[in-house]
Amino acid sequence: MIAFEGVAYNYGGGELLSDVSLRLAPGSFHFLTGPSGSGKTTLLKLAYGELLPTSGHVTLFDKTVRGMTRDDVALCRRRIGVVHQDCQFLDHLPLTTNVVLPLTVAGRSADAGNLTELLKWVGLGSLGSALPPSLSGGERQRAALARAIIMDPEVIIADEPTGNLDWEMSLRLLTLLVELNRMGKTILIATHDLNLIRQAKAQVSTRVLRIKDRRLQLAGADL
Amino acid sequence: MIAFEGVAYNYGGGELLSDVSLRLAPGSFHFLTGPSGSGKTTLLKLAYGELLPTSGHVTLFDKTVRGMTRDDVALCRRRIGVVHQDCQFLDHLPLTTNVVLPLTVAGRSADAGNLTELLKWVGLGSLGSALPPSLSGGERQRAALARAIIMDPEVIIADEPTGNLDWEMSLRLLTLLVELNRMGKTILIATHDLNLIRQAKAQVSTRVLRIKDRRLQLAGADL
Amino acid sequence: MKLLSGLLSHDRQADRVVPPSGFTAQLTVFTSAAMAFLAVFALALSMASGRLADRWAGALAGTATIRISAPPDQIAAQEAAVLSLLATTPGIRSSRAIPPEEQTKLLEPWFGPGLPIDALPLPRLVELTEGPGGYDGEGLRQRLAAEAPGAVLDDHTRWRRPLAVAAERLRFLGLLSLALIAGATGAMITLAANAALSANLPVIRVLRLVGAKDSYIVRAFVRRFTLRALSGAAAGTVLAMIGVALLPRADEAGGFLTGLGFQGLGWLLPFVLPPITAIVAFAATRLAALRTLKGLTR
Amino acid sequence: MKLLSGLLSHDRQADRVVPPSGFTAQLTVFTSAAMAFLAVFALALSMASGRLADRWAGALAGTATIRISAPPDQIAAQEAAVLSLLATTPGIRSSRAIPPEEQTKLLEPWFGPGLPIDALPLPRLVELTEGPGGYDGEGLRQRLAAEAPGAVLDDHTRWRRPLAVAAERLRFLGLLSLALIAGATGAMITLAANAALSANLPVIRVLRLVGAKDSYIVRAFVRRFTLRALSGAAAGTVLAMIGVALLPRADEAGGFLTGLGFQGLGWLLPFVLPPITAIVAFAATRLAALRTLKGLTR
Ligand SMILES: Nc1ncnc2c1ncn2[C@@H]1O[C@H](COP(=O)(O)OP(=O)(O)OP(=O)(O)O)[C@@H](O)[C@H]1O
Ligand SMILES: Nc1ncnc2c1ncn2[C@@H]1O[C@H](COP(=O)(O)OP(=O)(O)OP(=O)(O)O)[C@@H](O)[C@H]1O
Ligand SMILES: [Mg+2]
Ligand SMILES: [Mg+2]
Repeated sequence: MIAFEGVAYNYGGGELLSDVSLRLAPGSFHFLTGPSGSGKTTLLKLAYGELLPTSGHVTLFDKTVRGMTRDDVALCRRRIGVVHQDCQFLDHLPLTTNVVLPLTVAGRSADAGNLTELLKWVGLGSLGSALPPSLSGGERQRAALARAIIMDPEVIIADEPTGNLDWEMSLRLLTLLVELNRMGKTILIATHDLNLIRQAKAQVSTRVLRIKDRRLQLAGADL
Repeated sequence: MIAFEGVAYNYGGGELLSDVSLRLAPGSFHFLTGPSGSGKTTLLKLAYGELLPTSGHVTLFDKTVRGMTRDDVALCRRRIGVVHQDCQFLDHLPLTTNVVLPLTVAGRSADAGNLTELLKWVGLGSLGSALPPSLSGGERQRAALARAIIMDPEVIIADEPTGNLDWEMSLRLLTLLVELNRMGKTILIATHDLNLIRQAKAQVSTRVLRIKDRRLQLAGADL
Repeated sequence: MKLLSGLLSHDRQADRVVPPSGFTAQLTVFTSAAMAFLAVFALALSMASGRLADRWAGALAGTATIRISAPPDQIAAQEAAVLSLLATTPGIRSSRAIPPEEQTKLLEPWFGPGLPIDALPLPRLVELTEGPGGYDGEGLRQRLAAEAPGAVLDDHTRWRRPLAVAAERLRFLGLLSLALIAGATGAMITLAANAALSANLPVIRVLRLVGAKDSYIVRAFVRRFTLRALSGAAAGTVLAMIGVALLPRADEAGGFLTGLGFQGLGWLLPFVLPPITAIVAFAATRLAALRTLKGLTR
Repeated sequence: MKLLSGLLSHDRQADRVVPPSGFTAQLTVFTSAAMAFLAVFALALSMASGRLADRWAGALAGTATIRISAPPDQIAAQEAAVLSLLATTPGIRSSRAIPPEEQTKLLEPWFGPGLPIDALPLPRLVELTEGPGGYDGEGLRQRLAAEAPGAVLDDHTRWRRPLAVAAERLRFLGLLSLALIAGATGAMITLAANAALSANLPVIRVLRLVGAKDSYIVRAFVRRFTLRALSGAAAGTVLAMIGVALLPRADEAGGFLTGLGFQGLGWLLPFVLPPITAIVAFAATRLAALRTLKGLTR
């Protein structure tokens, strides 16, 4: 689905990522860790086409990102659900409208039952008509996850989706992600929460990637 | 320093906090926990005068918040260092200028050595001239903490300061906070990271407050 | 065309993704209204001065007077000679003797209504109108001298020309203001659109993140701004036209000024302002939005 | 006063906390410039028309002509009678007989320069100037009829009044435009300031969070906007004055129009526009900032 081949990236200064190669096979479940500032968010942005690699190739659904037009990228995004680290919403529209936004911009309409169930699962059942600025930090993260999965994407990419959540709620979201993975979705999650990774490992087969010294490594036994 | 007396709060809907009483004695170290959406951020906002209690009294430095003018509140803020959950900066000014902003608006100038040391401690030594939008999520949190303590406040209030940080960096910040507490600062931290709380308990005497069913409880043995 | 139809087709969903209001919105509406208001006045001014200049210039252009001073017994003969001479001069369309009553009226301001014109040895006046090619003034003077020694050709533009020049200058000023107002409006709408776009960068980022195409985003902004500019300009135009209609009429000013309002079909002219403003807003917003999107990460 | 001195004192730190530029900034500068530009032209128009109206009105107000038509042998006696009568009429400041050369000049447009004025039994004209209290027109007419039967009083305002009315109306239009421009400028600056403030709400929140007083925040915004409005208006004023100075001179239009430019000290008048704009911007931004801050959480 998503493949990196010898990817390097820098924001204009020194190199941040070097020689990153990675294949997200359909139905795989990956975690991405690494110290703060090591480039996790950057790698995710490369993976959904927001950034172009400085060198090397990123391939989304068998097309190289460098050759895509802006509209191609938009169409790809409809197949990838993304949870940003700083969850942004349209602050003037209520939560439900925000959650179904990916459907709206694709010209599709939402299944009301589906939406209610999803909101209930992430614990936002009673907040459907709240405006995003009045949500708490954790509520925003859950809403962002709901928005990322509402249109049934093939890939789900989430950047620290549990940074502001208590352990119970984190587990609940993990369960949801595991469930989606079992349904065949490809999942990539950046997190620093090692407990969460351990918990996931107990439920599905996951691979843990770690950014260290600008390289991507496979982390294993040390977790 | 900060006292709540029978405080209740609601955002216009149902009551969110009821009958909260609390005294932060000088030099005390408190953690605040509770599920996502339980009102931790709201309680902190009451504690630094951003919100006015619906009923009951909040007292900052022996003055009741309800009687304060906007300028009084501004002066209080200079004695309270605050880390917001969504760390906001002046995006057009470099990191160092942002970090010394509390000094700037108070008409004081920064001690350069102090600043360098502080930035180095929070791991931002090399990013002093970076603009805030180019910082990673964890770097923003660390910068916000640096900004909160630069002017040597009597109270430090932080809302999920380690939500986007790896464990190692979290410990580093905790060490800093413990050090400040030993120097006599009053500290109040909202977090859902139980490991962090346990670690802190090992180093200083802390009290853990928990919001449950709209009330504030003292959590103890169950951690 | 496709763009315009896209603009007009009712797409409420796309509309709603842009925050509905805010000060840049009000600014756009107000700017369009104020500028349309000023434009209507400038238009009225330049049209009135245009009419005035036309009238004076038309009254002057291609007319001239021949003044015949002669002893009373010769004057009728000389007048006849002049008239027949003019009839055979190439480049002169028509000529006529100004009847005494008309002459009296012209002199009234100077001598009062009771001027005993018959008792005065006043010169006779013959008015001629130039034809399309014009006539040879010097040749005419020479022939007049030969055939009617008391006749003097006076192309008398001197007398009313200052007024025509002044009116012409007023029209120029009016058109200059119109051009300035148009330019300023365009620039202000562009800036307001850019301000709105940069205020809404987070909105644009969210939309891109969830898979919106650029055209979807552009359409939402363009629609908003075009409609705002259109409604603002329409309001300003209507208000200004009411204002113009309420201005004191110029009738008592006699023929000098034709009144600052519009005349006949001229009243329809200001109605082109709202569509023009809307088109300017459409183009400005579209360009600004496309440029903003290009500048963003993908 | 304290506010203004605070504004002018150099506080670079407070300045820097507000993002330096952006489209609302450009919009403010441009709006001030464009509106100042238009205002200068409107000012020039209304001053020129004002001068014109004054001149015509002044030439008419309080003057009148007495026309004496009489047989040649009586005319001198009647003229003398009229003059002495006028000298004793209360409310008349001065009177004089219009000498023949002057009369010839007045008639020139109608009869050409070669008018044999001596040969004509033209009426004699006596011009009188009213005193402060005015005179009794009906009484004067009766006394004239008694003492100089050939004399007719003509207050002849009729003749030039239309021009004065027209000029008056132009001046009114100019002043109306000025008022409109001033109002529109004020509103646009207010809206631009509000737009800038709402675009900068995060900045304001950060500043409040770190303990900035409202006055500090207000000062930063007000300073920015006042300086922007001032510089924009100054640029627009200077450009417009160059434009006015470059307009074709009106000399060839003779006395009719005095030219659309300014005269003498009038050239200084437009320089009040930038300070006025700055004051408007100062007040508008201050109000908007204080209102915005009140609306925020503390
Ligand atoms: N737009 C940018 N311009 C310049 N530098 C940037 C930009 N964005 C990020 N960086 C830098 O690149 C490095 C990696 O950033 P990134 O956001 O990928 O880190 P991260 O691994 O997600 O960290 P965290 O766990 O704190 O979120 C950081 O040091 C950051 O300062
Ligand atoms: N401005 C507001 N208007 C209305 N409701 C609000 C507002 N701010 C917060 N709320 C609601 O109040 C509740 C508590 O919010 P708060 O931010 O205090 O939670 P929290 O304990 O900090 O949660 P988290 O751990 O997710 O940050 C939430 O359900 C939220 O939706
Ligand atoms: Mg990150
Ligand atoms: Mg919170």
